[in-house]
Amino acid sequence: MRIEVRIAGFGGQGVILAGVVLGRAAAVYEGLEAVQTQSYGPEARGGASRSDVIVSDEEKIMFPYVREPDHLVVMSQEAYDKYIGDVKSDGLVVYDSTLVEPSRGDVEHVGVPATEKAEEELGLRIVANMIMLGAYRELTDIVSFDSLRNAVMDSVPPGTEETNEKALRLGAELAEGGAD
Amino acid sequence: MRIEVRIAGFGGQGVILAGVVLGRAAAVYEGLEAVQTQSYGPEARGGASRSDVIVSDEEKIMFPYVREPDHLVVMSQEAYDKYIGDVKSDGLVVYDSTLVEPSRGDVEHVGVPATEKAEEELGLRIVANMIMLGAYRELTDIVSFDSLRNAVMDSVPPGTEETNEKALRLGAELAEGGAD
Amino acid sequence: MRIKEEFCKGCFLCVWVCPVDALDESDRRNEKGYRLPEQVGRCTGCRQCEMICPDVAIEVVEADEG
Amino acid sequence: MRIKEEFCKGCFLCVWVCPVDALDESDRRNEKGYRLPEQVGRCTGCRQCEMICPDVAIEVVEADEG
Amino acid sequence: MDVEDVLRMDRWPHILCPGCGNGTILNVLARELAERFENGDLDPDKTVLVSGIGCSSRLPGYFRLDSLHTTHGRPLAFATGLKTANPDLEVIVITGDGDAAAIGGNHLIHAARRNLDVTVICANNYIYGMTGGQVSPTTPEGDVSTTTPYGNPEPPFDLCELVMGAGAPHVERWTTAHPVQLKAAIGRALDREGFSFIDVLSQCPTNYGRRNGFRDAREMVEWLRENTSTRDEEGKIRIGILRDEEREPFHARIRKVLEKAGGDGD
Amino acid sequence: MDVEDVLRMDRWPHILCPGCGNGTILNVLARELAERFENGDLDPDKTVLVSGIGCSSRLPGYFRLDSLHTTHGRPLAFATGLKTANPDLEVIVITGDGDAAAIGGNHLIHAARRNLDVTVICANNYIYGMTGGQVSPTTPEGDVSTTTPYGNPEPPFDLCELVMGAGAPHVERWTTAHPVQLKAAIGRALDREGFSFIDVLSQCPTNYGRRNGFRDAREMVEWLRENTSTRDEEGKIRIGILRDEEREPFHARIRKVLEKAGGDGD
Amino acid sequence: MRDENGKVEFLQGNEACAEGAIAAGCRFFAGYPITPSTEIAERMSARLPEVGGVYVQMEDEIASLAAVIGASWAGVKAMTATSGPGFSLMQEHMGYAVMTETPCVVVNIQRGGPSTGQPTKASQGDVMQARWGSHGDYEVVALSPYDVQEMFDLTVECFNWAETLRVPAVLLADEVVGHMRERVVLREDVETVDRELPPEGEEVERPFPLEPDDLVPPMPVFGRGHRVHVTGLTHDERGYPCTDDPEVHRKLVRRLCNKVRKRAGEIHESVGYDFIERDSDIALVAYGGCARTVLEAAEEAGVTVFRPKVIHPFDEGLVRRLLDGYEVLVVEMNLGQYYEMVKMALDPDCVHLLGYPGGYPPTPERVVEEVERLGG
Amino acid sequence: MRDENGKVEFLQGNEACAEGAIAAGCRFFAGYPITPSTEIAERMSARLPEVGGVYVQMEDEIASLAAVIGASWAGVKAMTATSGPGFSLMQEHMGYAVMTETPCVVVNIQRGGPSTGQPTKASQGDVMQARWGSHGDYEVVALSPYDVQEMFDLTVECFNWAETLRVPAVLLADEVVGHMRERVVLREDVETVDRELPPEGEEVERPFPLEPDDLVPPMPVFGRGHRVHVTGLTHDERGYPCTDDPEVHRKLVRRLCNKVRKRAGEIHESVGYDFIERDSDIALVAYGGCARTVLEAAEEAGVTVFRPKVIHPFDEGLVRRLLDGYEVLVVEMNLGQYYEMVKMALDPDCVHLLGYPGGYPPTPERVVEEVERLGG
Ligand SMILES: Cc1ncc(C[n+]2csc(CCOP(=O)(O)OP(=O)(O)O)c2C)c(N)n1
Ligand SMILES: Cc1ncc(C[n+]2csc(CCOP(=O)(O)OP(=O)(O)O)c2C)c(N)n1
Ligand code: SF4
Ligand code: SF4
Ligand code: SF4
Ligand code: SF4
Repeated sequence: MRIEVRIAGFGGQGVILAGVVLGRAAAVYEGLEAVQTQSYGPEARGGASRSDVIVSDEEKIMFPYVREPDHLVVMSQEAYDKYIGDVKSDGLVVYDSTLVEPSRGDVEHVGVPATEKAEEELGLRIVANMIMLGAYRELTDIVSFDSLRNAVMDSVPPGTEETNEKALRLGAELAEGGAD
Repeated sequence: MRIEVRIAGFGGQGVILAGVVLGRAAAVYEGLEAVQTQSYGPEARGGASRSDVIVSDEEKIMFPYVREPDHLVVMSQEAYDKYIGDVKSDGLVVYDSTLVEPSRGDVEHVGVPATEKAEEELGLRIVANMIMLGAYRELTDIVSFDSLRNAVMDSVPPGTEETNEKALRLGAELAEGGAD
Repeated sequence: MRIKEEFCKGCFLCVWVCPVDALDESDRRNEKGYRLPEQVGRCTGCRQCEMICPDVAIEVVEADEG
Repeated sequence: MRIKEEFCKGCFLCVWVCPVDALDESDRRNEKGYRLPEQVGRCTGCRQCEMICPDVAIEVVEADEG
Repeated sequence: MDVEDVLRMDRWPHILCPGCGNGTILNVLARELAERFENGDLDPDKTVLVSGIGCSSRLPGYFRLDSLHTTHGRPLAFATGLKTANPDLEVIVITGDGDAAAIGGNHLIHAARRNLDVTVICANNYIYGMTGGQVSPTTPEGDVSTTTPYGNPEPPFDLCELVMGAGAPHVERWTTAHPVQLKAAIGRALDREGFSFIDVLSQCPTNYGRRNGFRDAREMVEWLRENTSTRDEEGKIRIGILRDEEREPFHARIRKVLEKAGGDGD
Repeated sequence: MDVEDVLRMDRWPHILCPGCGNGTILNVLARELAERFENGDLDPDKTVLVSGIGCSSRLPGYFRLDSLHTTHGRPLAFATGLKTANPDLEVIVITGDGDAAAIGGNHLIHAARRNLDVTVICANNYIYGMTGGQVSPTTPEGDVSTTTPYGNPEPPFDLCELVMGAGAPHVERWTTAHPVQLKAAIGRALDREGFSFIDVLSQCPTNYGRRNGFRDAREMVEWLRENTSTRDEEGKIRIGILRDEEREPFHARIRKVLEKAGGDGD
Repeated sequence: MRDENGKVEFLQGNEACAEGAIAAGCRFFAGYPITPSTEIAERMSARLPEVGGVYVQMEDEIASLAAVIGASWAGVKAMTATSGPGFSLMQEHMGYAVMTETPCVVVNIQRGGPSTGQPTKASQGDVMQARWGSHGDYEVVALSPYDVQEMFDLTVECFNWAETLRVPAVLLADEVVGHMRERVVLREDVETVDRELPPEGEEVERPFPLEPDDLVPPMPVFGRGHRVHVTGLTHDERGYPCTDDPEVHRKLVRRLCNKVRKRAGEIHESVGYDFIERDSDIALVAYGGCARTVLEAAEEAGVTVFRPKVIHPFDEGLVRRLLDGYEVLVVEMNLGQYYEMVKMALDPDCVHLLGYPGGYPPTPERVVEEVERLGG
Repeated sequence: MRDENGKVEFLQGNEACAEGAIAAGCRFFAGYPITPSTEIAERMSARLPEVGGVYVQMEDEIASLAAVIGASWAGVKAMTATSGPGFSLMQEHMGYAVMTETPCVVVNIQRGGPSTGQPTKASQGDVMQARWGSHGDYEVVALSPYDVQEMFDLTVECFNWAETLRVPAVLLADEVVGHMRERVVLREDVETVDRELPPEGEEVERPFPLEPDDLVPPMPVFGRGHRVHVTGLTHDERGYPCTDDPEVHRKLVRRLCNKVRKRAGEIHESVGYDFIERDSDIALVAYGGCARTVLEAAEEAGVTVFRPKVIHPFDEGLVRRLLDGYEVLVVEMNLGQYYEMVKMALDPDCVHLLGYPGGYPPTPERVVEEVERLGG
């Protein structure tokens, strides 16, 4: 197994953190090989933001950059438009259906109304990223739920653990129903 | 002909200038090859000061430093003691007899009471260097008097030309009588 | 009052600076997803919004009712 | 008053600073050729010469007649 | 001449974050220049911008003028060469608190001392914005930055005191909450021959505001308006004209040397 | 303890020219230290000297203490590392006008701002002595140096104004014509916790005096005595204590950060 | 999480570097922020106060290295971190650290140059600068990590070699490894080396001996009664300036260089390198972030590959032993720097270059293509 | 005195350098004094005002090169002069000048390093630094004079190549030639080159083209209506920052290097070199002040000798053509720098070094001795 994942969205949505959490879950809690990279640059301010993760259960991941993502987790239309073309055909695209209108045909799309649900059910728009992550995990089983939860607990500010865990679980639930 | 000359003394006596004037006379007015060097360094302050000149009527002077001076023109005891050992045997040493007591045997010594005469006859101690230069030229004919005078005129502050020329001539006179 | 919507980044400094509350936040977003301001009251033409806008995205054409 | 002659550079700041003119230039020179100061009058032991000497070449032993 | 004629609108939108105070400075400067170009008070072909490195230092690249985006901290040194080599140029230096007062502090005080004829606009947002929010020499004591997670232990500079201590003849302080006054100040600076320094208290919502209890840019300009005063008021930062004297500018002094040496060509 | 015990007399005579003001500073400092070592007010094993490059910066090498002769202009930056890494050290920085205020100006103002606990003795002889007499940022206007053959066109710094503008709490100015007062000033500086700056107007007979109408060192100290005053007098340079305030020194501020972070070991 | 050797983390290379420094005993950091090295300063500012260390953000990079050197003479292990432009500004003080034999660590997270260049992108453009950037003849140690674990481990090695040899040691990393996140074990079992000290309270008579020419003398520390004078001028054995005696200068500079050069082999062996021999005429050479591409490509193309971790001092003997007879292709994210050193060691006609500036390492496919072009 | 070409003088190398600059059209000097280069600044401060030029003594070397670059963008030929420590401080701005393609001349009168070292003594320790001292990949021109006349002539050449190529050109001299006095003709017949300018009053559309990769574009000047944006960031053809596109960076850096590299042969031919062929197996190589010894020694020992005047760009082809087959002995006042470049060009086993730091060139006898040891 060697999977390239791109998590992308708008600056401020927490897509970098989502990538780091995913990589951490794989590398620290599952003993998998994992590399996370992201794009730095002045143009990243406020514009499209992305976090790339490669996960593998084989040997050390050498070339660390994602070229053709197997999976795209995407939270803004701009990011969708920018990165959708890179996804492998038959790849998986998990998108925030509150904000993204999918268009490409030859990939599997799963919509998750993450931002909407984050506001409605958790009262906190900024945990939409965790909803997306929970959904993505549920759909791929790339890491176990416990590993993901542990990684989230390591990474979020004290006091916010509970909300974040709720968001993960909510994502998982939404994913179950969600394929379109 | 290739002659290595060292002019040495105490900081402030104008030995550097004397070397530059000699080199200039040779290089600019006689069309000879000439290189002037001097020692730089914090230790030069007030202590021994020296100016080395190599003059040649052959090809370009390559290695530019004086190793065994043919001639030493010297104006302080400290400088005499420091450099006398370097002089070629049978070399010529022209010394300011006001300030220097010679000691070495196998070189030719000529004493010139430059500092004394500079004060007495010209009322200006600091032209002792020109007296020494005039004497040295007279003894060696290394450059013509006119060349030396021209070089001096180029190099001294306006208004002091006359005194300096007098000093050169006085040196020449003193040299004629001076060998000891 | 003209807002160059494609340049606006939704900081609402214009809304803050307007001495007569002629501007307010709207729910409209531009292509990049930034929320836009809108004119809601009478503009006296003082041009403070025009000058404070970090993105040079407002042009006060003339004082008007909005 | 002791002048460490080997260190003196003949600047005569000591002569300048002495409030009672106890010091003056002499005609004696040290090995390097610097002219030396000498005590010529009564010293009050104010130690100003000791302190101003750039070469730390004076030691005021005690106030004395010179 | 319209503000858009002064700017390289082909580069819009610019890279600054939403609500960045540097943007307001850009805007105000562009308008003052546009007016002067329009009036003929200033020749756009002879007006040049110089900056160092930082978000604020990106401003010159957005002006349709000759502009030199130099190295971090050194714009005043480059400007010294430009202005003395061609005194006909009107030189405006745009810099940040990090650029001018951290790495560039020495050039700042020397340009002030020499009375180099430049207008210095220092966007003082208390932080290194470009590199993501590290403490700067103007960050208030106790404030949080990415390199002062326990609060800033260092006392900050008062930049105006600093340049006045170095001899600057014309010094003003304003804020991004005072765009109208800032524009007038830039005008005065352009009118003065000699070194003019404008300390512009400004906001970096992204890297300073967030970490120090400000929700957005509006709260920050609000703070700037509430906590500054053109009079000496207890607990408020003094803004306004802090010094306005006349002294011979550096290029005129150099000119005199040329005259003495006979190299003035007259 | 005798002054000779504080000095490396094996290096005597030192390299300074006859009548050099740097020598007087060396002398006075050595005596103040000898007294304090004698009294037990200061531990010679904990007293360190730091300097940059210049004739004045050669002084530390003549003291039988730990001493760091650094690079041109940077002694205060090195001292920042020494003092904050080991706050038990008593750090004295010896610098020149070129070292401190030309190339080193930025470190000077930042050390002043931080209130680094060091005593800075600046031998201000208006010239670059070591390199043979070029203009310095404190050379008076109009004076001749090897690089201002037509007279210096630049206005000089007032170094005390400069460091006060940067926030220095303890600032004094004396001259080499005032050895007794200078010694007392050094004593005060050692007593103060925090940044102490002593601007010592001094003479370089070799490279400044000669070119500006002074026959010898005596004429120069005479000038310094005649043209300075501890009161504000028309046409005279103000000497004396110019500022003496208390502010928390930098290492104590750092200590508080450690306490917050739990790394103070208590 | 922990494994047998320490805490398991998922960190950026820059963060791992900071942790490595603390594990190595670093208790002083002075720096000035610059992309892409800033995370090192940021983590140090949070971590050092926790362990009783001092973080100071200086006014610039010149001051940063100065403060580090000052702290080192106060007896504290000290480090700074920077990138291209800052590293250029540190060059005068690199030479000062060499001349005064001050152990210290300078991290350079290489970004695209020249000049401000590509601030957020990777490069290996400072390889030659690390050795030649300051004036005069000198030698330093420079190590190049290829993953996050090595950002930790080689930082420790930098401290150890700095202390062993009394030289500035450069962690010559690049943005690839500085910014990527991977699993890293924050080892608690690191072996640390501390400089040798003279006995406390004793004046040191010959702090800077001239001979033998590979000697590393014990290091006096300020405040312990050694009464040492330290200068960047050429100095005699007593430490006093001595700038006119050619023999003294020659001996001093020889010793400063030879104490590093003569141990090139030992440093390479102790820090290690990868050499994967395959039955091929072609050998690939790469280091740092770029080596990740090249190791993958070498496997794919079935060719030999050499990955040094030690960049300076270059070990000509080792390179000859390993690579003589191969057609060698050096792949680096610059226009050919390590390449020049390899060329000096081997028949220059057999050494080839894939120079790849631009901000990203080449892909393995790109390298394989180049191998094929060479006939591999 | 005059000869047919100009005034005959007896000057220091440093003074001749200043005169050369003025003859080349230099009208701006910014500097900071440092031994042993100070006489250049001193003479410029006296001479420039006489010819309508500007002398500014800056607060440090960083500012000096900055001001020079600023003046160059104001359309004026500009120069600075320094020595070791100051040259180290200028490295960031060397890279900036390269990246912005700013013609300027930097004189480095080499003294003994590393660090403050031997301030008043000669060295050739900054040869590699001149090319590698700044971060990133770049090329400059560096010329090395061996007598006072060449201090004049090669300063003119530096200006000419700086203007031709829009690069910083380094006069890489040493204290030997900087401080010695010799006859020099202050030529009035010097050929000067001025940068190509775009038409006045026109906005320049593509001030920084990316291709072809050896192109030197005409140089806009501030104040003439070109409305150019100049940045040290990687920039597109318009001059705008463009720091994320690998292709743009690659093309830009390639062009900046190739515009110099590809003309290495032309530069060597035009500036000239000495090659005295003798019937011998051994060839000596030396440059600058040290070459005076070596030319004398070669004559004495009857061996071939090569004296380059151009140090950078190194011309591998030329060195191969001239020296292939010889046992080569490189003599330099350092521990081996030009030596490394020669080794890269030839069979490394045939290249030998007499590295001679210490402050003075070796004597001819010392070199002859070394030749004999090699079997010559
Ligand atoms: C020599 C050097 N050191 C450090 C940097 C990194 N750097 C770029 S901008 C900056 C700080 C900018 O702060 P400021 O001037 O206040 O501008 P702002 O971004 O806040 O507008 C730093 C440290 C650099 N580019 N060059
Ligand atoms: C980086 C660098 N630039 C320049 C120099 C040359 N330099 C040595 S001392 C000095 C000036 C010293 O002046 P000052 O500090 O006033 O001391 P003084 O010699 O007058 O006591 C200069 C320019 C140097 N050593 N290093
Ligand atoms: S002050 Fe010192 S050096 Fe000067 S004359 Fe007096 S004793 Fe001699
Ligand atoms: S101690 Fe004596 S000699 Fe010295 S200044 Fe005082 S009174 Fe004069
Ligand atoms: S980081 Fe701060 S200073 Fe920079 S553009 Fe954003 S808000 Fe402005
Ligand atoms: S040159 Fe000047 S400052 Fe230096 S030692 Fe001589 S008198 Fe003192």
